[in-house]
Amino acid sequence: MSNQSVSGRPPSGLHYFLHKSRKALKTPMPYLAFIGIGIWLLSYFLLNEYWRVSPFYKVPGPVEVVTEWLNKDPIWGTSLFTQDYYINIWVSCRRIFIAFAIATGLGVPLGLFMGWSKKFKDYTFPILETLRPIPILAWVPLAIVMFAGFETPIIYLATLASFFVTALNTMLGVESIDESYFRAAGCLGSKKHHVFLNVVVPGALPFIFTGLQISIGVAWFSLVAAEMISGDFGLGYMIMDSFMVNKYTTMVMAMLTLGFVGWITSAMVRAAGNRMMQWRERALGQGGV
Amino acid sequence: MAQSSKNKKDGKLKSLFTDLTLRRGVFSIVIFLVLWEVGFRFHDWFGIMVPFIGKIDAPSLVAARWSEVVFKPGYWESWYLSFGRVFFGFMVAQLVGIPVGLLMAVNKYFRGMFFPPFEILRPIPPLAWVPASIIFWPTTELSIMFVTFLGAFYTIVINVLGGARSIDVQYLRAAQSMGATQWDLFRKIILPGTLPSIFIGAAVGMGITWEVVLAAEMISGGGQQSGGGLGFFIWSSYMGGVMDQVIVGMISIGLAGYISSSLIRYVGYISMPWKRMF
Amino acid sequence: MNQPDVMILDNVSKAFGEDWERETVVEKLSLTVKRNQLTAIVGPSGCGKSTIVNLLAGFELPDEGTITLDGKPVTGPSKNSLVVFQETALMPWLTTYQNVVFGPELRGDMPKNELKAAADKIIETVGLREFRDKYPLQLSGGMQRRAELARALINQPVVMIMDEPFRGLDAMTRQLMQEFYLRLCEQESRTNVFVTSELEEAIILADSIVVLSNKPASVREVLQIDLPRPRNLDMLSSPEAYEYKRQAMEILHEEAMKSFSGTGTNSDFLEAYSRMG
Amino acid sequence: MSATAAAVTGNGASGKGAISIRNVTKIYDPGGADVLALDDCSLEIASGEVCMIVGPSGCGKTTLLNAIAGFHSITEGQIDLDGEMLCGPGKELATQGADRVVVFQNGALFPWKTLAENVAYGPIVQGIMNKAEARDKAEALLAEAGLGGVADKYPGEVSSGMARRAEIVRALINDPKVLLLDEPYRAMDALTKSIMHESLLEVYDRTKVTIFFITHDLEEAIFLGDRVVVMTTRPARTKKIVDVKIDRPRDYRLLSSEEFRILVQETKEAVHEEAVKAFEAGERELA
Repeated sequence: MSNQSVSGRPPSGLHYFLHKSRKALKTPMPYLAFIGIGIWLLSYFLLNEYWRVSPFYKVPGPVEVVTEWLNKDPIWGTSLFTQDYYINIWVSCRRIFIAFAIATGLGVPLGLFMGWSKKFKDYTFPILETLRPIPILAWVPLAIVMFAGFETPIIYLATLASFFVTALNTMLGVESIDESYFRAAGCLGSKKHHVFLNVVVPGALPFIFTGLQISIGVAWFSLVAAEMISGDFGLGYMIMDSFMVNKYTTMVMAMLTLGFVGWITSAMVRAAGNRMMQWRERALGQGGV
Repeated sequence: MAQSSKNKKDGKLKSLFTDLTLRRGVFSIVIFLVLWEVGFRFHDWFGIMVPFIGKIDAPSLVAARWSEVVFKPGYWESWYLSFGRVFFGFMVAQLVGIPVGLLMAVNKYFRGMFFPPFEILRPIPPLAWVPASIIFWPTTELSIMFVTFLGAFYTIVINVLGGARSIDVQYLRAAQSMGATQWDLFRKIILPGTLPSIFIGAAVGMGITWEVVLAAEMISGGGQQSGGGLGFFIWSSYMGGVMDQVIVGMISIGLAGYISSSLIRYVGYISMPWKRMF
Repeated sequence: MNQPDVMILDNVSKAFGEDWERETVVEKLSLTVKRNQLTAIVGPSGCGKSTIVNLLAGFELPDEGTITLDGKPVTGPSKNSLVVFQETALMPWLTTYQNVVFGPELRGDMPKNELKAAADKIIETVGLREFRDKYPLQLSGGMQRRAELARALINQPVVMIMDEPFRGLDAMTRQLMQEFYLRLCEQESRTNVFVTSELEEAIILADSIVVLSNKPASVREVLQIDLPRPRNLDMLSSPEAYEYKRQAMEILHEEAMKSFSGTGTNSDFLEAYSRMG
Repeated sequence: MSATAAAVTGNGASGKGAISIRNVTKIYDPGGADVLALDDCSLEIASGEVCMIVGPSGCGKTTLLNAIAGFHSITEGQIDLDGEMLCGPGKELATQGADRVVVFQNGALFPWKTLAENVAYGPIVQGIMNKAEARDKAEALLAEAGLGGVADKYPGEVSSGMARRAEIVRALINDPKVLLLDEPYRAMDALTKSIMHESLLEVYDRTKVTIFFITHDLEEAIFLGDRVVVMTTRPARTKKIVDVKIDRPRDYRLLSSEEFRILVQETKEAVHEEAVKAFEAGERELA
């Protein structure tokens, strides 16, 4: 598109990055972001640790949290240098991974078939729709009764949450595929399984990944709740536990860690999506569809 | 003549078809309930325990319990309390979230300053805030409402911001060339143009609000002090070992969520007449 | 106020993009728009026509050169140069009537009852009386375009800029719209700039046709169209019209070819052309 | 018999792809209200003919195409291809097959496959070629159509004109008896269109495949066709059939020639009349 009146060559790699950053530094945006975060931290600090305004001083202040976090010999027993910090992260991540894998493994095929076959949808969708409005947390007692131990109920809850989202989005994804692709596949001589593999699956991918993005979010949401209510180990448990024994600094640490880890996982899902949908990436890069 | 008879035949086929979808749905739900009932009774009848389902009280028991519970004022009080919390948290989130979202959309300095901290805090699930807000707020009631507010707030801001920024620039240009001032643009283009996104955000936010209220009630109200609400209803039934009542609570809260999102859809429907096609 | 040249573009240039891929879209473009005439601007799609529209309407300012409207430089959007957009820009949340009165109501430059009468009259003119209280989504494509015309007309702009207004309509609705627009233009004389990529549309509507070169856009040729008025669509199949069409077509094809000279075969030309579009 | 033989050898010569449409009627039933889309429509298309169907939008021409392709059933009548029944009494819906390939209005190249993968798709799923063979053939055909340089691009990365030509290549690789085109150039501007036309004519001159082309643009129809069939507005019937006796190969200069002008003038009236009817019906429907 832009192969005319080009002056000079497009820079690449590091040069491109440097150019972009130089350009960005000319706009007020990075400074504003800096100021915004600064204001937020400063007011937190002032209200909390400097002036000690009520009720702000009741929660631990930024300096306190950061020093504890980086402390080799933490006052409340948990920091970047202690083992149980990582155990909690690991346990939560493992649960998320299992739940997300099960939910995707069940939800995507179910959604694909619901979107593809009207008959199948007629039979399964009503059950899904009846169960869906029930908040995931309402399942907690049932999950405890149905499954023994700590681990299974927690994973079950996280799975349930992301399963609904994934299945529904996948179904919508299949339904969103333009009829003409099915027709084109038909008149090129496809059998049913060709249509499924070459039209239904790739066509639904954008929706599936939108669904997975949301799904990993709700998985974390439910996991934290479940861990808070009935868990041992995990970041949600860490929050609840340190709250119970008045280790408020550890609690804030756990909250921030949770935010960070959650952000990483959803970035991973996004990256996976972009990799699997090259055709979309490249078309967008062209300013095309 | 031939035409009209064909007419009738096709019309019938059509209604049969729509009925088919309905009938299949009803059929599968009935099957679902029957399987559940049989699964629970299996142990009594044949002496074999069905895993998972066997432990969950059968629909008949649930129905019986429900018909009892509806006459207890405590049940309806739970409804009332939960609705109150949801409504309050949701309303505050709307009142704060919509202006913040709009301000971020129209003023790039405001956006540049406040969007980054907003994005840093957003990945923390609202429930993780429960203990912190219990410490912070003087009463449990306030802390539940705060967490509820937080749950809906992020969704609303993101939707309003996205909605306002995706308004077609042609509307702005058309209005500008007809002499619109900045204030006119905001009032006559950005506000109505964002309305659909506001309602989408509200519907999603409402769902999250219910989740959060329920969890907060189970975590905080379930323990000591205040309490009440459908979450507490479920939790205390569970603690008391009344499993059928737990399921009554679950269904009730599903219903409550459904009712509130229908309400939002209805308000959206009447306030956006241009979205009604024909 | 009454000089014949309403709008004058003098050596206008405009470029977009990052330094290393900065692309000149309009280059040294000079043209004049005559009062009470319909000036059509024709060029292949993607040649920079939309940028020209944005410049005329004041949505963008030129990098170089000047644009004047009635002797005053264009510094931003104003009601004196209104655009009827390519894809409809009727506010979806307003009814036809509300859309039409949008501009005057904003400016408050017309008494209420006068405005109402004027709006109703203009809605009647474009044949939308029955659709006065419908929302844009409830109108057909052709009706939407007419409603948008009405919205522009009521503001009595000095110049009305039509940015491929009938694009996307099917060929037949399009013809009907062209007929309608012809009648409208011939009833009251207005100054019009009509941007299009369809030659026939330009020939039947315009007093003069400005044929653009490929990107970067500049004026290649100005054709005076001397078909008698009132016109009708049948004139398109007259020998004169065919002669105009042949001339313009010749230039456009040559223009397209020229930018790919050296590529040789027909297929290569096709490829290069398609990539450009 | 000879028709099938030709299809197997795939030499693209005439003698295959004759369509016979006899008394076809189609009644749609959206929401219980019957809509008569096709009313007793008959048409014979010779093999190797370029048959252009012109009519206002929504008039039911696409219904006819869908019936031939096997996307929709017909209510009455019969459609034959080379003497074999596609659909008719006892078989309301034609079987979809690669002997009748459609090029769609908005383009239906799979956006998730590159142009070469798109073109290779047909032979692979039909089991005619293995992946490598199909790929080679696809690249050769794309190169022949001037698309060699973009064979590995996704449809979203190329212009609509290129995508549409790749779609025609995707159809031709199957050596179809009939090419069905459903207003493929609708959204393009006049100049791009005229270039697409020349490209399609070039393809036709090479393959002599039967073309069934739906459009509402009369000039397009006359420029491309051997025969132009003007349809009435809904329900669609054949209103007028015009033979276009202009020599091939044709190029864009034809558009401003005298014989072309006269043909347009002769046909215009019929088309315009139907357009006005359709337009008024549309306005009435909305009111």
